[in-house]
Amino acid sequence: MPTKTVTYAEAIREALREEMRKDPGVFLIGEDIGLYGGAFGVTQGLLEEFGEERVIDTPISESAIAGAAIGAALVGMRPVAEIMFCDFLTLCADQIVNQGAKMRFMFGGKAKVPFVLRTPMGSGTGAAGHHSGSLESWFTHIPGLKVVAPATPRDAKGLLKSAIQDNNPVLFFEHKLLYRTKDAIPEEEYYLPLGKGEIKREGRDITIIAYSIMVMRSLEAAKILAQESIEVEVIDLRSLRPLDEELMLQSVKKTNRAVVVYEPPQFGAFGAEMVSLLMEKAFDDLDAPVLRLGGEEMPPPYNPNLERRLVPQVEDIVNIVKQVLQ
Amino acid sequence: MPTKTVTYAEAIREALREEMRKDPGVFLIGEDIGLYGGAFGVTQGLLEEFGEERVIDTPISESAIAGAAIGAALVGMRPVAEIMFCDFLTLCADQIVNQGAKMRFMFGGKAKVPFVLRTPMGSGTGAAGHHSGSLESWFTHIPGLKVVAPATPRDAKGLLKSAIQDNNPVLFFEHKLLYRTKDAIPEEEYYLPLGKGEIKREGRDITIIAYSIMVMRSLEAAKILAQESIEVEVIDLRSLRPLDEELMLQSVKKTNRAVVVYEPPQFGAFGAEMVSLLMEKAFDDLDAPVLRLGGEEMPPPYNPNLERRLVPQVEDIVNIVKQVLQ
Amino acid sequence: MLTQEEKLRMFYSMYLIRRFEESAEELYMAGKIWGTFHLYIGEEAVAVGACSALHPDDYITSTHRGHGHCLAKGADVKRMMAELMGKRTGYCLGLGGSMHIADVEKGNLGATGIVGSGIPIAVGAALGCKMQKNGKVVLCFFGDGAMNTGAFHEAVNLAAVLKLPVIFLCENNFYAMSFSVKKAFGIQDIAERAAGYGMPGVIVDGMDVLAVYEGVSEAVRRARNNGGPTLIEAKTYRFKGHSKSDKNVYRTKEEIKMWMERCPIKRLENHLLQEGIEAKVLDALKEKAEQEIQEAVRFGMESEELTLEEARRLVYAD
Amino acid sequence: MLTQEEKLRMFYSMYLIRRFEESAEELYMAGKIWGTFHLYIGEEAVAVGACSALHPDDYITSTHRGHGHCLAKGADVKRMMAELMGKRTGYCLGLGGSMHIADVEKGNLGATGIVGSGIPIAVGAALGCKMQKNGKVVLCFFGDGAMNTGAFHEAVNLAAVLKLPVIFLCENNFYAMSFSVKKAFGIQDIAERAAGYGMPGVIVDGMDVLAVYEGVSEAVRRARNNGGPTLIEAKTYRFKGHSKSDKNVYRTKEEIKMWMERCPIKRLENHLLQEGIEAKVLDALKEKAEQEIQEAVRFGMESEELTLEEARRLVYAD
Ligand SMILES: Cc1ncc(C[n+]2csc(CCOP(=O)(O)OP(=O)(O)O)c2C)c(N)n1
Ligand SMILES: Cc1ncc(C[n+]2csc(CCOP(=O)(O)OP(=O)(O)O)c2C)c(N)n1
Ligand SMILES: [Mg+2]
Ligand SMILES: [Mg+2]
Repeated sequence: MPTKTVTYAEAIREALREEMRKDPGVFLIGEDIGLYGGAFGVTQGLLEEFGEERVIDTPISESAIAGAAIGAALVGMRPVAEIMFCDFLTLCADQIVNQGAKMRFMFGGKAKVPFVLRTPMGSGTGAAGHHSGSLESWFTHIPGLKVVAPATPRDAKGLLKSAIQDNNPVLFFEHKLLYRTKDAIPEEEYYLPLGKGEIKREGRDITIIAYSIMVMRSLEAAKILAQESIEVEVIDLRSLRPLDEELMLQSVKKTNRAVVVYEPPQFGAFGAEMVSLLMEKAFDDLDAPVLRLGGEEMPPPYNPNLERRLVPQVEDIVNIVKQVLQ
Repeated sequence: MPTKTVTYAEAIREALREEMRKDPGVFLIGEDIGLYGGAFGVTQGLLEEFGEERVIDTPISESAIAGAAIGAALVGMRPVAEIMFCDFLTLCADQIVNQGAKMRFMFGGKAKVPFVLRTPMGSGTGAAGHHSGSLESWFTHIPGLKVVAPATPRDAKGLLKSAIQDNNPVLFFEHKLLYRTKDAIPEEEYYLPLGKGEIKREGRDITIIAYSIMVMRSLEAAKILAQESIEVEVIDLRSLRPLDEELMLQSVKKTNRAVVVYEPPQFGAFGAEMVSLLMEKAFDDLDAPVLRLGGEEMPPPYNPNLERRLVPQVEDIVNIVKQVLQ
Repeated sequence: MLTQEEKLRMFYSMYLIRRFEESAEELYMAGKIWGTFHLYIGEEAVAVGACSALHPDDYITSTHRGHGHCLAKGADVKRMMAELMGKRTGYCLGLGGSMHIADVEKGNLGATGIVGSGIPIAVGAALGCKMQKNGKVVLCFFGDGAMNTGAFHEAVNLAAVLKLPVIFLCENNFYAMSFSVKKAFGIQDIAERAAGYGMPGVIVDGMDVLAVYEGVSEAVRRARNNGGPTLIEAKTYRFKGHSKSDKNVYRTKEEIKMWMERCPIKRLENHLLQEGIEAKVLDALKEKAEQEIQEAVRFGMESEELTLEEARRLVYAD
Repeated sequence: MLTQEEKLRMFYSMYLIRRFEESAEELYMAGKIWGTFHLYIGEEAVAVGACSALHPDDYITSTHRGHGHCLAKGADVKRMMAELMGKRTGYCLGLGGSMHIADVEKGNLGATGIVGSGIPIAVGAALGCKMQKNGKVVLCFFGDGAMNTGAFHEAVNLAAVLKLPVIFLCENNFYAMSFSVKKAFGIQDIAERAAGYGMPGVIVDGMDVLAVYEGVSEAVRRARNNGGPTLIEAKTYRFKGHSKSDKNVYRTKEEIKMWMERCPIKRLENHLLQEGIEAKVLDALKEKAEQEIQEAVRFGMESEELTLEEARRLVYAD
């Protein structure tokens, strides 16, 4: 299969472009996504191709952006909204959670709300307390939503295309530090299913369960550990809701040990769900407690040395794996 | 110690009244809390005693209510805001999470934001999708916040008084179905510390970890199970953040088995944190996997029979306990 | 100009709403309906006047006080009653209840329990209509209380700058729960806010169905002709408490009495009698409404409930 | 009437802000400051005019474009520079950075990275002041973009109905990032929105520090005398891109040039020269500002960083 090399940002842009070409119901709405091309340049060039009617710049009104996407979806469109930083989901949470996620059910299954909300997550850019968060855990807890957080350009493209074609609200978390990472993706059009994780590296000694940028760091850690003959299996969840339970369980059946790695503050985060599932469904397979490695219990600090220590780094992953293997 | 019998709602009102009498900086702000006395009657009579200046009715502006509380706290007041239903926290999440919770840290410790946000939680009133949620899990995940969810009038009063005197933002979740429950509380003024759970019933066979109304249902279940000679220990967390880890660990060391019971949808909820903590710190004490019993993965339905099945009931707790003991 | 037939339809619709609400209240007292609800009694002219100005396939969004909107947009009384009774034959299969009735196929994009939250949704629907070039407009109902939510502000401004085909219809019944408009606003007339968004602001007498019809019709014309949104303030009053738990301590008996004397149904009735309609024609309509309600109650009572298994399958679409 | 001494203080403050921003930009290029920031260059007259109308113990709330507000309210240049460098001697101990500088003791209740989110906080501070009867007012800075957030609407209305001592100062620099005021609003002048809340709306020339001072002074008087809030629109312009990553494709060179010719510092300088101040007096002030900046850079460079342990202890207050 012929491939080409693109960045994560380009992969996302391709997904948007392809789906917009295919279906006139797909449109983009958000702040500075037109001429400016989005705060991270993801939508660059789309205004030129699709015009102001389908690449809609809005005032700074997150709640109206999300609500407008939901309303348009209700009448048959397939909006893709952009919220410039996932920290701002706190401003449109009502529309997402109380409207978008619940409508179908509350209306007795008579409505369909197919919209995608794309949003950048994560720290590492020195933007401090209000622009460096990871709020995916909140939305994994909401029945009616789907939540996706890809780690590679290939996954980003294939999953976004599926998200756009999905008939439910999908929150699509893009990690800022991944935008410029590169990957070979198929030349041909392709889709990847929501709800399926992927083994990004096989190993027999321990399973690392991760998503988004932590997959990449876990792969780095696995390389280092391999030098000490520790063979790590790295699972990329890709979708957080629905979750690919089967993949995790199979892996842990083999490795008998697991670590869950994630970026947001460790306490009360979605990572605990994976531990709980393994507790419930793989207790007898476990040779050691499943540990979590999450972020520090603090808001994102500005100072770059502290910011680095806020979230798991490769060496932290190496250490926790060794700790579990002891 | 002389006691008196009060309802949960009265206990909360007493806490408010006592703290308002003590400190002129304490005031109330929210919708319909004055003449109307609050949607659940909790603030009845306080307008008469403290006047419109300290019992402030506002327009339907949740974000302004939370923000105003934070701003007033910043300049030295001790506001107690009421958000009429916890489902509406989605409307002021930015103020709570990005402002209230982060300010002190972002400002290098130079600010203090002592405010309390009281809000009713839970299903069981037939109010359906938008008025029956339990969103505490979201806020347990936010460094900088404290989260409290009392189960009894005694705890409600003592914890609310401490919350008002605390120098941090505290979210205080009150369960609607508890408002009319009664309890003997001390005649004398008293405070209960935030961050401390309580063993509400001792037992040696299994530990149930719960908070808010699920404590009461767990106690009911424990009575039923006692008839079959199953001795259940019921831990009431009371504070969800900070969490009384020690109490859980000690209990499980004794019982070697545990169940976590909570109302919100099971997936991705705060209950998973307790499982993860036990996994990490009590793995070798466990004779069986710690199971969770949470709510259904759906928005709150209107139909009362379905609504009842939405969240754990006494019989469900009995069943899961037996399941773990098998 | 409205024909007499149209006016009679309006009369029927208003009367039906009134009787629906009264009988819902009775059923609540009898324990056949539970939870809480918000009666539309006294405000019937707003929903009926407004929906009469729409095409059947135009959209509306509704509120927590939504029974009237729903019926005025042509809902089936049986399915509404069944919904309030939590039955599977209800509009939402018994999952939504009073505050969440929707009939998306018929253009009712649904009620909402979160004050103000339907406004962005109406704006999105209008955006969809504009993109689909289907000539439809969206009529967005909300209360005076909703005017002070952030959602109102963001959504109304977005509609104004995108020139969307939406009509914002504020049902100003002078109270948001117990909080009076006098305390909630620094202005006399809510419609004044329109100027800040660069859109027309119009005040109509919400107790006069014909005035509401006229006012909304003009806004609908503007919207359909690409003239963008309008904010309409319909001054009206709810004769009953805010919800089932309201003790009504914040309004005087005199005020309530004064407004009840302006009953919109009585008013239209008088107007029709003056136009020469015979009383027995109106009586026959009343009788018909009565029958429809009775039948709906029976239908609701006899209907079954959804199972948990079925409910679970409704969370996600395929 | 302002004394010449006061005007010279204003000149110094504006010049200091300009030089602070220029040197911050240089340090950014040199990798001594990172992340992103939003330069205030071009808008100095607004912060300085406004803060000059306040008492030292009045409060302000600031924005993502906050360096100017901070300095105008009397911040220590050294501690600001150290903050941008992420050092423990900075205002926020290096934890906040450019977008979160606060100086609560001196009355700066802090900048915020979430557009519009400082407005409810300013209102709450004003409520606190009113309850404490301390005679203080709160000056709330925000941009044109913030005017379309729900937070603005809810907070401004609350302030209006509670008659709080707060001044809403909109720095209308005609763009929110790339989005122009023309597209974001259906009205000509942003100040028109004030009418919808029943409060005075005032337009001032944001390139003229004396005009800003006058306009804000009047609003401050009103606020202090229990006359409630005012919305002031200061028309101004940012000479630089929105943030460090802006490619400036949405503004024309001509437009930028036109505004740069209206430089507020040059303007005050000319005014002072015309009033008979000798050029060397101004030169001496410039020299002094220069020194202050140099010293601040040195201070920042030499300062240490906070440890993780220390940072952890700052999440909660005792
Ligand atoms: C966001 C939000 N805040 C508060 C409430 C509680 N509540 C329900 S209806 C209502 C009053 C609404 O007033 P208005 O918009 O004027 O409509 P009305 O009830 O008068 O028809 C309130 C405060 C709510 N449902 N949603
Ligand atoms: C709620 C929110 N939405 C979007 C952003 C991204 N953003 C940062 S500044 C800005 C523009 C703000 O415009 P304005 O309020 O006019 O202030 P200016 O930058 O022009 O001074 C935007 C969109 C943000 N920080 N917060
Ligand atoms: Mg009302
Ligand atoms: Mg601007």
